[in-house]
Amino acid sequence: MELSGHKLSCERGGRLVFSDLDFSIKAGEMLVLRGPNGAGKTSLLRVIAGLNEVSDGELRFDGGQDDEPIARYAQFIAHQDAFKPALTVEENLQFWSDFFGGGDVQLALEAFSLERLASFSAALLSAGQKRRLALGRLAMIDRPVWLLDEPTVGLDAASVKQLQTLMNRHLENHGIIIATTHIDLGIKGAKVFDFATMQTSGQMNGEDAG
Amino acid sequence: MELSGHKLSCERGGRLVFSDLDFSIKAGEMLVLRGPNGAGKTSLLRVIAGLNEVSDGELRFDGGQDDEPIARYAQFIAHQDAFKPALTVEENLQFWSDFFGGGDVQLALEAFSLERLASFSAALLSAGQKRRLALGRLAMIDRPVWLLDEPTVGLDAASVKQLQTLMNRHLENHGIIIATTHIDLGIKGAKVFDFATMQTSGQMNGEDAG
Amino acid sequence: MKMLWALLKRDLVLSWRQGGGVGTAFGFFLTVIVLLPLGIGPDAGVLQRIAPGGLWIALLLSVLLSADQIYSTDYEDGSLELMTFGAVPLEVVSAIKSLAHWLTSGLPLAIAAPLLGFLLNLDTSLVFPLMGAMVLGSVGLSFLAGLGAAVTVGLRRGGLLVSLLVLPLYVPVLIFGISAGGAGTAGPDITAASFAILFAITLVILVVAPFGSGAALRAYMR
Amino acid sequence: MKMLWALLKRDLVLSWRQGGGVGTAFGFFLTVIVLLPLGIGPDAGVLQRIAPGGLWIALLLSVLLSADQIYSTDYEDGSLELMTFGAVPLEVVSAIKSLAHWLTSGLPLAIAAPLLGFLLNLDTSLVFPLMGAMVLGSVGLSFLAGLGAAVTVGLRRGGLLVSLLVLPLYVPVLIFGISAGGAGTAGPDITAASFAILFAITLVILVVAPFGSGAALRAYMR
Amino acid sequence: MARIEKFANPTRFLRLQEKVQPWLAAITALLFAVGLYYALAKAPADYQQGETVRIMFIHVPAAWGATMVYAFMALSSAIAVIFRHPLADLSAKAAAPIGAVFTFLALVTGALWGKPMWGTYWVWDARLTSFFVLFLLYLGYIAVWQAIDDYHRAAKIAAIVALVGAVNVPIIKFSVEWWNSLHQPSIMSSSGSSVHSSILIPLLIMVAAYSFLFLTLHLLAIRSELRKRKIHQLQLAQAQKV
Ligand code: HEM
Ligand SMILES: Nc1ncnc2c1ncn2[C@@H]1O[C@H](COP(=O)(O)OP(=O)(O)OP(=O)(O)O)[C@@H](O)[C@H]1O
Ligand SMILES: Nc1ncnc2c1ncn2[C@@H]1O[C@H](COP(=O)(O)OP(=O)(O)OP(=O)(O)O)[C@@H](O)[C@H]1O
Ligand SMILES: [Mg+2]
Ligand SMILES: [Mg+2]
Repeated sequence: MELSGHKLSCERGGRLVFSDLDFSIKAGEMLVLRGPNGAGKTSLLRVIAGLNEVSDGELRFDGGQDDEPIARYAQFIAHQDAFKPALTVEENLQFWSDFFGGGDVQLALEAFSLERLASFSAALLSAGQKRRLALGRLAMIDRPVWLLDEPTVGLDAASVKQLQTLMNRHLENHGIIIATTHIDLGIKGAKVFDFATMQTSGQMNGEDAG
Repeated sequence: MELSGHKLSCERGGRLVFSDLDFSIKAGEMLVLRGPNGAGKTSLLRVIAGLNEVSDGELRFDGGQDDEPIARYAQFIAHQDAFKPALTVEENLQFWSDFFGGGDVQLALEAFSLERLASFSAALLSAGQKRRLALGRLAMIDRPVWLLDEPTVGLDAASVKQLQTLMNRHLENHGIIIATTHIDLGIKGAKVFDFATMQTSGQMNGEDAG
Repeated sequence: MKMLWALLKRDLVLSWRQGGGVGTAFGFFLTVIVLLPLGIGPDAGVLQRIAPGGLWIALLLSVLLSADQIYSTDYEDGSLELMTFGAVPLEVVSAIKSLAHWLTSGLPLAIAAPLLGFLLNLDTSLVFPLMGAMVLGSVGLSFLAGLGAAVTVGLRRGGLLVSLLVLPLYVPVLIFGISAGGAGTAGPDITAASFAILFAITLVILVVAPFGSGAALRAYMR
Repeated sequence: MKMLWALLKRDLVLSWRQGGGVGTAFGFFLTVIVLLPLGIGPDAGVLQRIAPGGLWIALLLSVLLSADQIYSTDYEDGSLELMTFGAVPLEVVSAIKSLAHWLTSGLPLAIAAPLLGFLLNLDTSLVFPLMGAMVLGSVGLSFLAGLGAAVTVGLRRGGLLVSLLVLPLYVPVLIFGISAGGAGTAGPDITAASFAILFAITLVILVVAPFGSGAALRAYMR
Repeated sequence: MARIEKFANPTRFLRLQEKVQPWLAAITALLFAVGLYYALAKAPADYQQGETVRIMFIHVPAAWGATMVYAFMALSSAIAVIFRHPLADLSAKAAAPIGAVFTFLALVTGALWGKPMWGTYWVWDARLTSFFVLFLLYLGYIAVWQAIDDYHRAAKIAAIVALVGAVNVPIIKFSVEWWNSLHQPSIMSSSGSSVHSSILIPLLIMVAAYSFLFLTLHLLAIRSELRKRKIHQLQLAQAQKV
């Protein structure tokens, strides 16, 4: 399995966000996207997910069926949490599990210690609890490519640990992770793509490159 | 000027979020609120701002006029940015400046290097740029008490620096800052209130307390 | 199948929990029916004459009013974007959502409206023909409302624009709906023919609306 | 003063930029006017008879439909919360916002409606009395719509609930508005008296609605 | 296809438009001058309708034009959707306001004509109703462009609106035709000869004048739209650079 972009560019609202972007990532690898605000990190994730159009260049994904878009193999954690305040935590997870063809809600609850909130309405959650609910989808639905947009935002220290465990396990299972962030995600061996230099640099050691 | 709470408790949706909370903070001081997700950090800020009711205990503010609520002396940065996508960056700031009785929009733009985005519609901003726009209000409107809910979320390293400068200046000018956070805000000498122990601990040295 | 059922169930539950769904559509409908005699005057003859038309218009507006909620929250909280990652194409998603809308607002009103006709002195012999025509017609109304909602989902003040876009599309449904309901001086032949045409129009809508909606939703996600 | 003006200006600009504001309210109004004859039949006599009532109902629905947008975006994006930090009390904020709503939807429609009356064969001698009554009445309608919007702002399916809550309050405005517009068989005395009563009702609304709205908004923020 | 591609390339288009613009404007003016002269001064007053018959020379071409422009707009939208041609969106967008004005003109002149002819400004007859709905469709289409900032998104949504509207137009016509009818039958189909050439010829000249007016305004509108987008892009690029 390999996901790569070659001379990608992306236009949003008539403006060129980035151009000539090259990246490549294989099964079991993680790519961290870094760069100043407005550099195009989120845009790149959306381009990969097919939510924005590739305005130039080529995006390749080996490992799926030819006619299916990457989105069918990917999970996307965006800033918006895609949950309904009128449903309970469990109902929300159950819907996404059904919609994506099955997955154990209990796994999602356990992954981020949400068990005791299961019967709460999602409207009553705090900012970080909402984020954990969204991240719970990662544990529940089995897909090889994870696209994470600033996944640690709002999480407390314990939850960040749980997320790291989850990500490490996904990488061990030959998954692919592409994540944007402004702070250290603490995954050893992750490659870093820096929008300031437009280069992928070797490895990150779990230190804050701030 | 002094802001203090004595045996405060807060109920939300019929549940007791926290109780018997004591804190006190004087002009030129900063209080950092820390604690796991759902501990009640945001709720405390909202109680101070008068957005949630004090269900028990006493909240005192010395330094304002007697009959005016703390809100009239405070600025609040919440998770929601309170900006209109249909207005430009500058129009958005101008509105809040007018609404709060004046303030120089240029200051807000400069404080977070938004000058070149001034004529953009706010809908086109990236996550971090939106956050910077919200934080711009701090630079523009002159009020002694700042209530900041996870202010650094989504900011790149350069913007975090700018925010730190702004906060330090505010403290030098005898302002008060209360901020929630999960990561280090990097302000020397800030007091920390930890929701795990319900205690204010002396000083934080700018290290990540995790 | 399970995915579609999950989607339908969710929309039904949501419309039930948020603001009462059926209840409020019903309330709105009632109030229009109350305003009509107030606006027009209590003359029983005039009222009886305009009763079927008045009921149809009230039905139409009630369905329309609830339309802009079909996609708006799903769009705003990112659910629609997330749905593009699933195996169900957006065209099908929008068909299911329109179906849910019909079940929670079009259908109940179509059944209740003729029964409430007595408030406007509706000729009792017209109650059941009217109900038949309304049940059939309201399917089309809900799907058109869904199309209108999809086309305006990204606009903040979409509510009124939906009306402007959708009401012209409602015109044929209204005209054939009324004559299929047996109102006016038309004989039984014309009533039957109108019913057949109403059926054909509904079929056209059932095909066109989901495709239009799917394309519009996709355009908004770019 | 500057604060109030800033608020008013912002709402006017927003309604102009988002979905055309006046334009779409107008479009909706037009469409109701089209549906009426389609539903009721083209008989000029019947139409003329129900014209003033029909125009009032169309005005009412147009104002109502745009109502739930008065606070909803400000509530969702946190602007309303932030406004509690300012020197302007929420009561005044809601008065200004209702005023903006009137300027962008009530007033233009009240002026246009009688002129469009010719589509319903409105008696030409009624055009100006009707316009006067509508301009006055629409102030009340906008403020009541604002009240309804405030009361339902935190509910996702507010749109229909607003209707349900506000339409009963519209009844007095409608009744006196119609007789103040000189329709029906009433003599000039009754018309003048109705106008005076309409004026009184409007004043009451102008006082009550902002207070109610302010209180409701505050309750939702808790 | 390749030819059209070349022809419709924006810069090429601008150059071409610049060249033909004065000619088109001149032809339009000439046709209107001749047509109106014949229509208002030369054509005989109708023995039944008197001088009011002259409204026809404004009304009928405007009504025809309005329908044609909608068809043109829908066709442009279809091309935009199927071939993704860059100028097709613009063409549809530029046509809409012109069509709306034609429609409005036909409505107003028709209403003014209706007063002497039918004793009322407006009746809910089949053709009038469907035409009124056409006006609403134009308004909706224009409102969509106005409401959406992002150009590409607006183009897609507007195309959907135009195409669904196009499906709807015949259905409306057909349905209200069933509903009732009062308006004048078609001149062309009822019989070519029933109308005297002293009326028919100025009428045809007016039709030609309206057509050229459309062509002139349409090309002009596309031009200014292209310019507007260029300015917009330059502004964005500027903002990006600084
Ligand atoms: C507001 C009122 C009116 C509207 C909206 C209207 C609309 C139209 C339309 C849409 C057409 C074009 C029909 C087509 O393309 O086949 C048309 C043609 C025509 N109208 Fe009107 N009309 C109105 C009033 C009148 C009146 C009062 C008269 C005169 C009695 C009149 C006489 C004609 C004639 C002679 C034609 C040409 C017929 C043909 O060849 O199609 N119209 N009108
Ligand atoms: N609108 C609400 N109604 C009722 N309960 C709420 C509401 N919002 C939050 N709560 C509850 O109040 C508690 C405290 O929430 P709060 O948002 O203050 O937490 P927090 O410390 O800010 O957490 P985080 O780190 O996730 O932001 C949580 O347990 C939450 O479930
Ligand atoms: N919907 C949109 N339409 C047009 N332009 C947009 C849109 N969203 C973002 N942009 C622009 O695209 C550029 C890249 O945005 P993007 O969200 O990808 O940045 P980012 O790297 O994720 O930044 P951040 O660190 O702030 O999240 C920004 O300059 C922004 O102004
Ligand atoms: Mg981003
Ligand atoms: Mg919080």
